[in-house]
Amino acid sequence: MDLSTRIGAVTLANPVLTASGCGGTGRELAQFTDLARLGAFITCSVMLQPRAGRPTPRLAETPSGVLNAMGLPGPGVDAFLARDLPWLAEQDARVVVSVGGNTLGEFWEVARRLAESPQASAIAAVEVNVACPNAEDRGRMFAASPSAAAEVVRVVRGAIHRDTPVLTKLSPDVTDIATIALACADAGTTGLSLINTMSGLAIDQNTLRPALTGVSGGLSGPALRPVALRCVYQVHAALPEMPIVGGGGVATGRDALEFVVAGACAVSVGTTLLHDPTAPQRITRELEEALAAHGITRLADAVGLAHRATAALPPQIVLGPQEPIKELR
Amino acid sequence: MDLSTRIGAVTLANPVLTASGCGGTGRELAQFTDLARLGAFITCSVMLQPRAGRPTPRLAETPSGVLNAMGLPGPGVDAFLARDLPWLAEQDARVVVSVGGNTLGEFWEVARRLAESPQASAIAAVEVNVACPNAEDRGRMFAASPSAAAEVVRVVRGAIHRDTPVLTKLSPDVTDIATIALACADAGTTGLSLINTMSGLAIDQNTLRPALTGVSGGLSGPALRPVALRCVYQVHAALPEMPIVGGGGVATGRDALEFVVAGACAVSVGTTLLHDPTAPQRITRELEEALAAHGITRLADAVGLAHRATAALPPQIVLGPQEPIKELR
Amino acid sequence: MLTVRQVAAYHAMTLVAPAVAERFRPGQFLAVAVGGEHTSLLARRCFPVYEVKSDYGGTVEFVFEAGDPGAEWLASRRSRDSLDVLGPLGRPFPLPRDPASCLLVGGAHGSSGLFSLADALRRRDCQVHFVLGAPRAHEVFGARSAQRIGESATVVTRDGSLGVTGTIPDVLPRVIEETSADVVYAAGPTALLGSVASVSAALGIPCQVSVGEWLADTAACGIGTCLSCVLPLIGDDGHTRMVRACTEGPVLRGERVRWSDLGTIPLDALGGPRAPQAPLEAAP
Amino acid sequence: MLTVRQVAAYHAMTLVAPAVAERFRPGQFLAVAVGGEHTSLLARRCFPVYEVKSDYGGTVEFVFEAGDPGAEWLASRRSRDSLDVLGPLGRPFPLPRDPASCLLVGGAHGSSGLFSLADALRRRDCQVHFVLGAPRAHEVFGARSAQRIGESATVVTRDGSLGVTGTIPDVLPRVIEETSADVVYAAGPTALLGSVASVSAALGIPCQVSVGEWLADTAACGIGTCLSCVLPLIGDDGHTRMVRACTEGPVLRGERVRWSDLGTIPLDALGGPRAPQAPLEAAP
Ligand SMILES: Cc1cc2nc3c(=O)[nH]c(=O)nc-3n(C[C@H](O)[C@H](O)[C@H](O)COP(=O)(O)OP(=O)(O)OC[C@H]3O[C@@H](n4cnc5c(N)ncnc54)[C@H](O)[C@@H]3O)c2cc1C
Ligand SMILES: Cc1cc2nc3c(=O)[nH]c(=O)nc-3n(C[C@H](O)[C@H](O)[C@H](O)COP(=O)(O)OP(=O)(O)OC[C@H]3O[C@@H](n4cnc5c(N)ncnc54)[C@H](O)[C@@H]3O)c2cc1C
Ligand SMILES: Cc1cc2nc3c(=O)[nH]c(=O)nc-3n(C[C@H](O)[C@H](O)[C@H](O)COP(=O)(O)O)c2cc1C
Ligand SMILES: Cc1cc2nc3c(=O)[nH]c(=O)nc-3n(C[C@H](O)[C@H](O)[C@H](O)COP(=O)(O)O)c2cc1C
Ligand code: FES
Ligand code: FES
Repeated sequence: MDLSTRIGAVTLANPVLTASGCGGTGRELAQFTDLARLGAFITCSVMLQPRAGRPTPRLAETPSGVLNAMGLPGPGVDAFLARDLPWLAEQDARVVVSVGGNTLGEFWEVARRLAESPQASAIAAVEVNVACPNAEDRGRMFAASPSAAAEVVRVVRGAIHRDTPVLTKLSPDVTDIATIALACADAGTTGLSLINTMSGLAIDQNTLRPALTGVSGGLSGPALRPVALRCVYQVHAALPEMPIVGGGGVATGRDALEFVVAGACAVSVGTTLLHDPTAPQRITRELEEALAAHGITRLADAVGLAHRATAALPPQIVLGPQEPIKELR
Repeated sequence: MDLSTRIGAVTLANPVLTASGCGGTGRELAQFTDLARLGAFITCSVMLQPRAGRPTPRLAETPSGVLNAMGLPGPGVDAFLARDLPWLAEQDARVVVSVGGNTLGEFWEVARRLAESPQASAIAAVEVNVACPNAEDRGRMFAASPSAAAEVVRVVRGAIHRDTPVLTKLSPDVTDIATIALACADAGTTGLSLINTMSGLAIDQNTLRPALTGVSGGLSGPALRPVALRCVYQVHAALPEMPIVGGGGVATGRDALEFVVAGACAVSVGTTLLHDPTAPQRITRELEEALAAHGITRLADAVGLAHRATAALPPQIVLGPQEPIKELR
Repeated sequence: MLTVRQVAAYHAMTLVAPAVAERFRPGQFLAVAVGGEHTSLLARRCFPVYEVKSDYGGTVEFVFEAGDPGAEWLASRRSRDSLDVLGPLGRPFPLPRDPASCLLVGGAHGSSGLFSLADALRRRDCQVHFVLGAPRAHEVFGARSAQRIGESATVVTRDGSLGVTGTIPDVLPRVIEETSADVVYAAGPTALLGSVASVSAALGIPCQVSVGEWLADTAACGIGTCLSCVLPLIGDDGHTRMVRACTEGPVLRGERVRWSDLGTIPLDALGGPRAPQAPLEAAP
Repeated sequence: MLTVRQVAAYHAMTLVAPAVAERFRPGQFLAVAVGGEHTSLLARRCFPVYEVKSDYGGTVEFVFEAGDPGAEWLASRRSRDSLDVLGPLGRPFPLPRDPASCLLVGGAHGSSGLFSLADALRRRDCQVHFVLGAPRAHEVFGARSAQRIGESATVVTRDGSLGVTGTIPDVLPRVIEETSADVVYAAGPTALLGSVASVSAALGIPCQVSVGEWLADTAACGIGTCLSCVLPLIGDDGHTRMVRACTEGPVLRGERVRWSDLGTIPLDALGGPRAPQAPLEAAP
């Protein structure tokens, strides 16, 4: 079984990645999952400065999902480069660094420090979290507008070494995700990461107030899966050559296969790690089994299969003349 | 306990409604739930012509939700007026008629026939399903654009008797639902119904093709609840006086209370009816208990409570000076 | 819940459910919620009833196949667990007014829905014959009971591991002739039902089919509200309507189902793209 | 799973889990998945371990309160059900190097986490004294065991239905004095821990607290990846950091926790709005 997958100039040994913000620094997960055997480890979104994030409660449980409003906590790019990236590199993990920012300038500065760091060679790819709020546009997220998202892509693309793939991670909270995807493609993104969380709210039954200090939060987990699959399907239809990392509620190898046939060449596992930190290995094995059960020997052959007419076509509206049915009694 | 609630000129005895398309014609549900004891029964979206809908499979199960792409099946407005509405009226059910259309003209014609029917007096309110695809705009749903949604509201409002409340039912699949809500308010809607389903996709594991003949479908059920609550909270914040029927994954009285405190004056129960057709009575009873447990005796007092500072405030970022903590060792 | 036991390739679950047992008529089904109180699986699973008994005030048994997560959850229940079940639901098998020779045709565990019918027919002094089939021996359900109860019982497996080698449609014309069947009742996989219906129709014999597999694959509510389980059926007026397998069925007149149009909306169906646009009165 | 039984107002669940039992050190906790295979509840629930035993290769017992849907699901498990559990997790109670007089303070079922600590302390020839409290008698956990094991055991209930009338902080200074406590260990509701920490600090006695309730209310993964369970803690360098209750805790030095700032980000915390913007090296 050939599970390898390509994103721009980079080839990953398998398509199962950990989603940004869900694998900690890697140290915590490493007790349960061999990081070297992941397709890649996507880091928490790295911001310019250290950030404590929002006060608790910043995570709430919802049916088949969780809501989070963490506030992008993290040590900042310098500490990340000094402490976390070298450790990940030592584990032989392929590292995708997620970058965040509240202004275009912040995105640029983070990307520049990554590119200029002595650790830069340990970075397999960069993921751009455009779901960050834009401080220069009253906190509206960059991902809500094609032009704002594209600007971020241009800035990061310009700062990062040209061989390093740039993945842009889009938000589903838009009227038409394909338009945003097209704008990011024009701006030079190597691939897309679909999708970030979806805006939601939970109420605390005791206080009858929003459960999260952030009031609204991002919904993730299996609840979100149908929406994520739709986004991947829709964007793959619009941009068939664009590498897509699909994710949102991946919990099993069958889920991963669904993302692949919808158009993803890799998948990310996020919320499932909170529930089952050993999941990546299991998902990789199950994906391999599911592909084999369909007689597929190369992952690449399965990418986008749901868009192609196959032998086993689902029922369609019959448009030809009908076989006449006689009334027998 | 006073559970009554007002939408424009109409008062409902309690706030628990069945969601459009989830209670059949009423006849099926009546075996399990006393329709006369519902806040109101919302009908399937009534279209101008009889429609068979889409071929099966048109419903698929997803984690804590279902996806449907029914294709708005129904007997058409004339048969509805001849057969279904009189039957509902006979059961003493308060009836909210959901109207759909693929063009502005169709919306107008359906609304006109309702208003001019001898049965018009049996209509407590009209709900406008603007999530219908607009045949005159390449199938983009009316609800995706403030102006298109507002046009539908104007057309239906103009055709319906002025004392009959018009509820406009919005889709969450937009970048900013508050903008759409404001446009509908300007167009004269009496209230809003929040939310319709969210676009999603499921893959059939056997064929590796989209599970639904409609390719994508609408996600409903508890999976959607955080998104629905966020929409209600957001729109209530923008339009505090606007009556809102909140729904999306309501399964218990606690869920109903969450919608109420987020800003809804009534709730609709949809997917839960598929799972538990006796749910409305239970939810009404549980809501009553939950209100009582919070010492609330009038439903109206709970509407929007989550927006107001209460005694039991959730933790906030402390902005005042900190009590100095001495290092003791 | 009383017991769940393995029967051949299937599981048989017995529930204490007096209200269901009391009102049950052969051909009806149950709609079962799966996954427990905190389940993420919202569609009810629909299963034809195998048997009702008067023990414990009234018990109901049904037979199912593991495979989907919901069925696997059911298979792992233990005695004293409780289940959320609606039933009995749907249109039962119509019974002949006068004694008649009845041929009961069951594919795979579809046959489980035929034994209560056999009892009812025998109480009306009907002759009951069985044809049971499945790909392999262990997928045949109820061969021994059929042999015990039936005037005759023909078993067919594709690989010959039990009874005749072949498929049910291969042997059907011969068995209809040998048993002088006045009416055919069939239950099981949809493709089989289509064949049985067309063989019966060709021989001019009334045929009632129970679309159990269709219900298993498409039903979500079981009570007629969700419109997920529709199939095209020709009404008394000759017009085709999309009807609900759970409510207008699961038992349908075989020749009225437009078998080759399943999974489509026939163009001439009421509300279809080329159908008369005026509403027709409801007819089954 | 071996058993679940009702103990006073709580449930105690025993699991066969040799790998957990073997590595367990007092103060550590379990992260339990709830709702079964098709669950819609994704956050793990975290419970301090009450007791490990060597029966059946190694068993682990923990005590919990029903209330949220996940805990209620746990309470309804039956023997032979299996559970998905991670553990032992988190920082254990540090033990005194030399024999000392130890005061163990438990609120509500928080005391369940103290009995394995008591055993370990007694093996090191420490004196063990208990103070247990709760609003009402049936909410006190382990009073009898404490009386059996401890050199002394003071029980406090708000309504006086068991032991002294009052709250733990009321009696604490007196008990610390009477027992000549060298160190205080506390577990239970967060508000209680804050009081115990400040009384101990005022008397200059080291105090280790296990933030069980905080973990129950905020933890989702239990292993340190989700950052949901953070609280402000003063590090060795005097700077405040948001640390994870599940990983840097659940046992923390009482005087290091910024009790009055729980549920906030103190302005001067690392990464807070008014904190030094340069990254500091990690210190607990
Ligand atoms: C709304 C809804 C949503 C669902 N969603 C899912 C889902 O997301 N994932 C999932 O895995 N399953 C789902 N199921 C169940 C699903 O439709 C199938 O029933 C299930 O997957 C079993 O698949 P299968 O291939 O094993 O069986 P099927 O394809 O149903 O049948 C396998 C064989 O068994 C025989 N058979 C089946 N039923 C009968 C019968 N009643 N009588 C006689 N023979 C029969 C036939 O010979 C058939 O060839 C859903 C069901 C419903 C109603
Ligand atoms: C991520 C996450 C999401 C959750 N989501 C939900 C949800 O959606 N709905 C829901 O109902 N619950 C949820 N829970 C559980 C929830 O946080 C509470 O634990 C639960 O609701 C119990 O509430 P309670 O009021 O009964 O107990 P609490 O408020 O936790 O405590 C009640 C009393 O019990 C005592 N007590 C509690 N814990 C301890 C302890 N460890 N030691 C000693 N005394 C203690 C205290 O005296 C306290 O006053 C979630 C938990 C997590 C981790
Ligand atoms: C606790 C938590 C923290 C997250 N942090 C980040 C983040 O820092 N950057 C980011 O791009 N996405 C973040 N996400 C989103 C995930 O990477 C992922 O896109 C989303 O959760 C959907 O996938 P899932 O359902 O597999 O979790 C976070 C999600 C969770 C649950
Ligand atoms: C099977 C099904 C059919 C539906 N049909 C309609 C419809 O005809 N018109 C409409 O406005 N909404 C329709 N809806 C959407 C529901 O009314 C409701 O807005 C949505 O499902 C979210 O609520 P719920 O989670 O309680 O189901 C339908 C939903 C389902 C599941
Ligand atoms: S299963 Fe819902 S209508 Fe038949
Ligand atoms: S519970 Fe997830 S980090 Fe502590």
